[in-house]
Amino acid sequence: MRKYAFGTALIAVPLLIALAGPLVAGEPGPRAVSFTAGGGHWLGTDFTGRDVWRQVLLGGRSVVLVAIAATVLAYALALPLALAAALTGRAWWEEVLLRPLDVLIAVPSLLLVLLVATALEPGPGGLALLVGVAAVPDVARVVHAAAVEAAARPVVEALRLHGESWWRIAFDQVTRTIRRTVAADAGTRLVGALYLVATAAFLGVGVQPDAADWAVMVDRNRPGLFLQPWAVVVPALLVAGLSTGTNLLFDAALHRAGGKEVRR
Amino acid sequence: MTTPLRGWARRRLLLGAGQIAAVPVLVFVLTEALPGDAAVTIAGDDPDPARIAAIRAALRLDRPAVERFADWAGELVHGELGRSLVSGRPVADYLADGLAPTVLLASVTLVLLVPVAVGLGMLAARREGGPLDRAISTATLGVYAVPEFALGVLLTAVFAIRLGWLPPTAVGGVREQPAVLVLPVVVLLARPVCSVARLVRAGLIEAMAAPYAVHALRCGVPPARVRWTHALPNALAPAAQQLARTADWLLCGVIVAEALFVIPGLGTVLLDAVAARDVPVVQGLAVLFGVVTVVLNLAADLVARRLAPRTEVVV
Amino acid sequence: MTEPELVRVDRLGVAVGGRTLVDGVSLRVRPGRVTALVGPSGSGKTTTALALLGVYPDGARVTGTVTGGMPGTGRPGAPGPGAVRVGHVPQHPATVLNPARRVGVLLRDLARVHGGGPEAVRRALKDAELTDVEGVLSRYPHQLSGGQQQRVVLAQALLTGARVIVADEPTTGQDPGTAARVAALFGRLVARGTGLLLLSHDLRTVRELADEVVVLEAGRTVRTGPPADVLPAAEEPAPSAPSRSGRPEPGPVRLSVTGLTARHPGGAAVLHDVGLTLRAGECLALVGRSGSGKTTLGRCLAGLHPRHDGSVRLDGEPLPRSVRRRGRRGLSAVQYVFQDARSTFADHRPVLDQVARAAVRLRGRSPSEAADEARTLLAALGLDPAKASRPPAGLSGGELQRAALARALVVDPAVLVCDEITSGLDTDTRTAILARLAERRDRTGLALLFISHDLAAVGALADAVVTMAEGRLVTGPPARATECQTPGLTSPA
Amino acid sequence: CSPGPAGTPGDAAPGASGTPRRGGRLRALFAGGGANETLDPHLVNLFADAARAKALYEKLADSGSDLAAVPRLAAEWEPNAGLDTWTVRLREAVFHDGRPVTAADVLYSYRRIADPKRAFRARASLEPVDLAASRAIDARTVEFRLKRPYAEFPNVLAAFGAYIVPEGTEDFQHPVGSGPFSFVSFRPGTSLLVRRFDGYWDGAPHLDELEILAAAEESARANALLAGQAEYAHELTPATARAHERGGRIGIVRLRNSAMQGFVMKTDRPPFDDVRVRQAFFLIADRQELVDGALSGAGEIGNDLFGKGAQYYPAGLPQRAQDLDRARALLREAGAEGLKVTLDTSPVAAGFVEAAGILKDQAAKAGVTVEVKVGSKDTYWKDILDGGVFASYRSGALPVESHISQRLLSGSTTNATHWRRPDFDDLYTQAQSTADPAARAALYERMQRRLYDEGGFLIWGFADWIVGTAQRLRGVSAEAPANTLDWARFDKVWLA
Ligand SMILES: Nc1ncnc2c1ncn2[C@@H]1O[C@H](COP(=O)(O)OP(=O)(O)OP(=O)(O)O)[C@@H](O)[C@H]1O
Ligand SMILES: Nc1ncnc2c1ncn2[C@@H]1O[C@H](COP(=O)(O)OP(=O)(O)OP(=O)(O)O)[C@@H](O)[C@H]1O
Ligand SMILES: [Mg+2]
Ligand SMILES: [Mg+2]
Repeated sequence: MRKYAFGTALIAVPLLIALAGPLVAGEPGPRAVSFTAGGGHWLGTDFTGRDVWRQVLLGGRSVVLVAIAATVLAYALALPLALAAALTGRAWWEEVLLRPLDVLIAVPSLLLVLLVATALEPGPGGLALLVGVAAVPDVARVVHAAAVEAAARPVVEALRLHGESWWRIAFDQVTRTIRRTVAADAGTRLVGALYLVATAAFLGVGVQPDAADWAVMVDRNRPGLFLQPWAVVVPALLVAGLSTGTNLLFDAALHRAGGKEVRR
Repeated sequence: MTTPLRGWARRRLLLGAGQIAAVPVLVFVLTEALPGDAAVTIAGDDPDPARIAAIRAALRLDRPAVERFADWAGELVHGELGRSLVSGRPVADYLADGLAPTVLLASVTLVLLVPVAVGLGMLAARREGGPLDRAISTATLGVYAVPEFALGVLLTAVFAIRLGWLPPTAVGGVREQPAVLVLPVVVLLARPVCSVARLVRAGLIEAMAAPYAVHALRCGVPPARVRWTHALPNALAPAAQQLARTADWLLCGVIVAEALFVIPGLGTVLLDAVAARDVPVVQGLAVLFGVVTVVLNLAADLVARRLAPRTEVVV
Repeated sequence: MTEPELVRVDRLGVAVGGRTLVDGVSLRVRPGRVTALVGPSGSGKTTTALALLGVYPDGARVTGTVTGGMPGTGRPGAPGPGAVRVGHVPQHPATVLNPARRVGVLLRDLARVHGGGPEAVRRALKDAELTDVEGVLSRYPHQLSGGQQQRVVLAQALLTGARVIVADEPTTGQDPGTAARVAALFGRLVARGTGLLLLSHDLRTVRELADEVVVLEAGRTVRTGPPADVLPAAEEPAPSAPSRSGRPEPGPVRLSVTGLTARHPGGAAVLHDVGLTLRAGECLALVGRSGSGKTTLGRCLAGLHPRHDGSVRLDGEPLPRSVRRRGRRGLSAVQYVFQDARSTFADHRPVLDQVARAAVRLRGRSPSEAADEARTLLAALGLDPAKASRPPAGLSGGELQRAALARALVVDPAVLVCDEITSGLDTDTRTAILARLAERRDRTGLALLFISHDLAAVGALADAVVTMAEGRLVTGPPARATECQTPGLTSPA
Repeated sequence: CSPGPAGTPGDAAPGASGTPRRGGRLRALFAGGGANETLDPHLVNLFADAARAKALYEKLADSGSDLAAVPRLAAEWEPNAGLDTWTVRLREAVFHDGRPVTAADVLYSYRRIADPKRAFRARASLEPVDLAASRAIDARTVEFRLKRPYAEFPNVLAAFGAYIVPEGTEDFQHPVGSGPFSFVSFRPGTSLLVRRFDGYWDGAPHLDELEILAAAEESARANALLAGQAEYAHELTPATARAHERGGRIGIVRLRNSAMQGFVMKTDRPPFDDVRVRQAFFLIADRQELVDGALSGAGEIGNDLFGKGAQYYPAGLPQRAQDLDRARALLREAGAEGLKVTLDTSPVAAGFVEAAGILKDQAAKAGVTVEVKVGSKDTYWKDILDGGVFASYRSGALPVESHISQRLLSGSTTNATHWRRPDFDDLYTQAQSTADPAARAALYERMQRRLYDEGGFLIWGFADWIVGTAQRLRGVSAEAPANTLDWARFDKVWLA
């Protein structure tokens, strides 16, 4: 399994910290002046004078959970939608499914986030929901674009002729055909979701603006970048490792699955 | 009889008009749903209730929402976008001022994005899982994982402050010193390059493995040509969609980059207008964004259709 | 043998997962000579031929040597130095046509690469019996009929100007007239010094062309030599002529088609006011020139081509135009065997499962029952179920064709439309298949619409023959006249 | 150069020394107000607006660094015995178009501000003045009639936004004022360009030109300054200051006591209607930790009283420090153990969200659960004026009297602590009708003691206002809290 080695290496550290971190974090010490290095804080202090290392230990879980939840949700909604649109023969039905999303796309997402922020005051769960839903139109468009071609292949005709169920056609045949595209898109969305969470946090949606959360840390410790880079660099690296690792693992998995199936 | 394409295009244009109309309505509802109104934001940190009431009266915000929207729509029909509640300047001016820098930034970014992203995607796809593929994927994903803001601050620190090669911000105007565009454009490129390249790569790997590509190679067509003219078209549809979304994002205001580099584009206008609950301006932007989005989506779908011609016979 | 060789294959062995596909096959391709590979379906012809292109099944163990031929995958047996370009007409033309590009694109590219401009393209298409040049160039592969696709691929091979051409069943999919002209074309090519490796079941063509014949069986060479020596001398006996005697009278009208006019999106009508009736236990053969509209008709009946007017009635009940609106009953009542079997099987599932699945869905069988039925059916069609439990890439052309037939029969339909189901089959297998169908017809009153170019098969099975000519039905077998006009592409108004 | 009345500018300011050099263009960066900016001086709201107005216009008086009114366009003022009629004599000053500044202009400007239909910000400050009855005695003398005795009337003349415009001005496309610079060009949300006004009464500026540029993002302001795209950057974060203070590339000027930082407790709502709970919270706050964490150390700790360093500030009162045990005791007495309160905050001002988080932790140590609720920054001030019970609060420098009259009287318009005490109001009225400064000071002291003991303002610190300057920029005063006379005073600076 050599081809998995690289991706695994990248993802190992972040995952370990995310999972085990909270267990070893321990009690918070007294606050110091914000953005200072040294003084018993080996990664310095953050924007409210807390120990960065402790925040790093605590900050993995929410990132991983919210981002994954949001991405999964986005796909749970967008994939069936896009497939339905791609597999339906009737043009109007396709329009009915997809056009409303375009309107959503055209609405400045800033407005949506602000509104949810003020109107609903959601917790992390609600946030994942918001971020996930926000991604639906984009995901749907990308998946649909790939799926229409796959849905027009003779195989699908044959499956229909033999009374195959919609689900099998959609997920076993079409989705399988476009799995690389889906994986590539999902992989990048994951990261996108992460930082939407951070921005939203600052607007008061979801996690607290001073929450221990890698994405939030990167966002909020920015002002101290020159006094105390670790507060930004370390979480950023962890997130990068996490996302890059995930994507490379996807690649590796598909590499094996792939290969030239059609020979002649 | 009309070709299916023309029929499709006509239908989509009609729908598009509907969508463009729908956007301001939705936006209006959202802005109304936001707490507070222009009067409150004008009052700022001196929220004397009497004063707020007076402002509200002066701005004629005390009328029912439906009435205000009707007025606005009525003006729009006569090609009038109305005036800002806060400053009284015509909304058209706001849009015009914001549009220039935004379009400039967006076009430069796109002009670079397409070749770079497609190029990288194709390079990565040459040998799936090969060192080049790994390198490109890791690099692009790594950059993608750094949020715009951190990236911008970092690049500015190095290239503008430490090395002094480039101006760090656009204060004093973009036209005067085109070099200010470099950093913003790089920051704007960072993420789309990754997402588009990844899609191109994915599609191309499939396509290059498909029998028709193998066959073309076997017939002696140069690999490069097979990749570009035979495989790529089959790989492009999703990337095209992603590209459209990117263009949309670029044209509808890139808030972070604008703030970071002091480029007073549409993003800034939107941000301020929403913060000030300056409904006419927000509405004006909504119309503009509606048009942009619909047109871009239409273009992307057109490309997708052309690249999957067999869909015409799907039963 | 002292003549120069373009390609020589010496004691080639190809084995996958311990199973030997090809075992010690040797052959030569010489300039200006035709080497023919014949043998029953699944005997290893394609596998052998692909070796000349340096292509082997995934994870194949290869022994022996191929000298000349295409630089391949670098495995043992991959061609060494002095390799020549090998033009290839694959057995499944559809799969090698780029769905996203017009046919013209690759053709022009080839012309550019191998010298020669638009003229070369034009000539190649003409040679490949595609007269409406512009029409072809500006079309997408899916807008071509099976035979047309095959000829486009042939034209590609011609354009490469390869000194060696591997033609895998190049004339299946073609009507006898076109087939004959394609054969003649090969003759001219060879006369110009090209070396041809011909894989075919069509022994007539082989006799005409071949200088040397290699007969394979189960991957082994059983005979080699000039056709006269190795092939049965006489015209192979046309399968026993149908005798209505001892057969149940055709039952009530099952399928009645009236005023059927079909058009393709954006294109002109391809079927004009077609009408026909099909009785239970009757077999109607549909013949006609390639591109005349047979498949379109078949697809209309199967509900795969909803863009048509006119009525299609099953037992007097109008059938919905589209498969989507045909319920389980409608679907199982009318089944269709696709002309291009290969691209109707999903790449990632064992063929057996896919065949069985049809029974599960349309006859409510339990997966295990369905699997058993599928096995017995496949066996009956001469296809070893063990083979069928591989994904489609692991089956030969003829095997896939039989699997496709099984996939339709397992549903136990009332009406079966067979589109060129014998094109990839050797005489014996074909006879067996036809016997099975006849038996089904007589036992279960299956009504057959038998689309074919294979007049022998038609003669064997059909109670009546209708001819499709430019989208119109003409009763009776094709008159020689229609046969000999240069075949057009679509019916020119 | 004639030093500003409030003492020589910038003793402590880097490079304030040396003899002024004439000429050059100064580019000053502020957090702008976007495309909505106008040049109507009566609409000032943000620091950027104030800086622009200050360059073009002038008030009758302005606040010195101790927030006491300093004469500007007014040469001097004179109350009557009853302190309800004030005679203001204008100095000889001219507008940019050469017209003299007259009593008519003053009255016009004030009436414009006070126009109820317009609801200008400064209207509240002018409320005590009976403008109908006020009149011009001669071209350069105005007599203001007040509705009641008002000893601190000069604060009105110095009120934020009370600028003097030429009589009849309504259009501000090409503003004409009496300030040190005259208008050249204006691009809303981007830049205002002004030129030296040689006729300025207080001595023409050293600079040829001044360009006030807008950059909302702090890092952008800092970078532009570092890269020499600007010579003056207003409102930098403490982090930026610390990062570059020693760098030697830019100068850092800390304007002390510029922004009061605190929390407001609604004194009429549970739990804060119980004085003991308020006192407990006074004792929960570890002020140094707040200053370090939220202001990154850039500020001084507060003593729950407004206006540190200002006139009338009771510096004598003992400094409060955290005392969790007493806090617990008080809460117990108040029967408020295991207290839960929601703290409203918002990213509306620097340090808010941070401070809220820190106080939350401190309160936890005293067994109080503070739940931080981040609200919309656009409507924050209105939301907390009457909503919630506990909220983050800040205020720019103001005279102590203005703070009281605007925020702590029963009739105050922005009384965020709902501090409504008739007896307290009486003290205020009494002070305003007391002519003798010493006696008045005593009254202010009594009021503030009261607030110190049981008020609703938990004032934990005073943030420095941080300004970055290019090395060649001289004469920037460090002794000027934001919004005082010498703050953003570009007529006294020069480029070396
Ligand atoms: N990838 C594979 N793995 C295992 N078996 C294979 C594979 N490909 C082909 N075979 C088997 O090898 C045998 C020869 O296949 P081949 O395609 O060469 O037959 P063929 O002579 O071309 O038959 P046809 O005339 O039907 O095309 C067949 O029985 C087939 O099932
Ligand atoms: N999507 C399409 N658009 C336009 N024309 C099409 C399309 N599909 C098929 N045609 C044309 O319709 C005609 C009938 O095609 P069809 O496949 O029915 O022919 P066929 O009789 O089956 O030929 P063959 O014997 O080669 O299979 C052909 O000339 C073909 O070029
Ligand atoms: Mg074969
Ligand atoms: Mg056909």
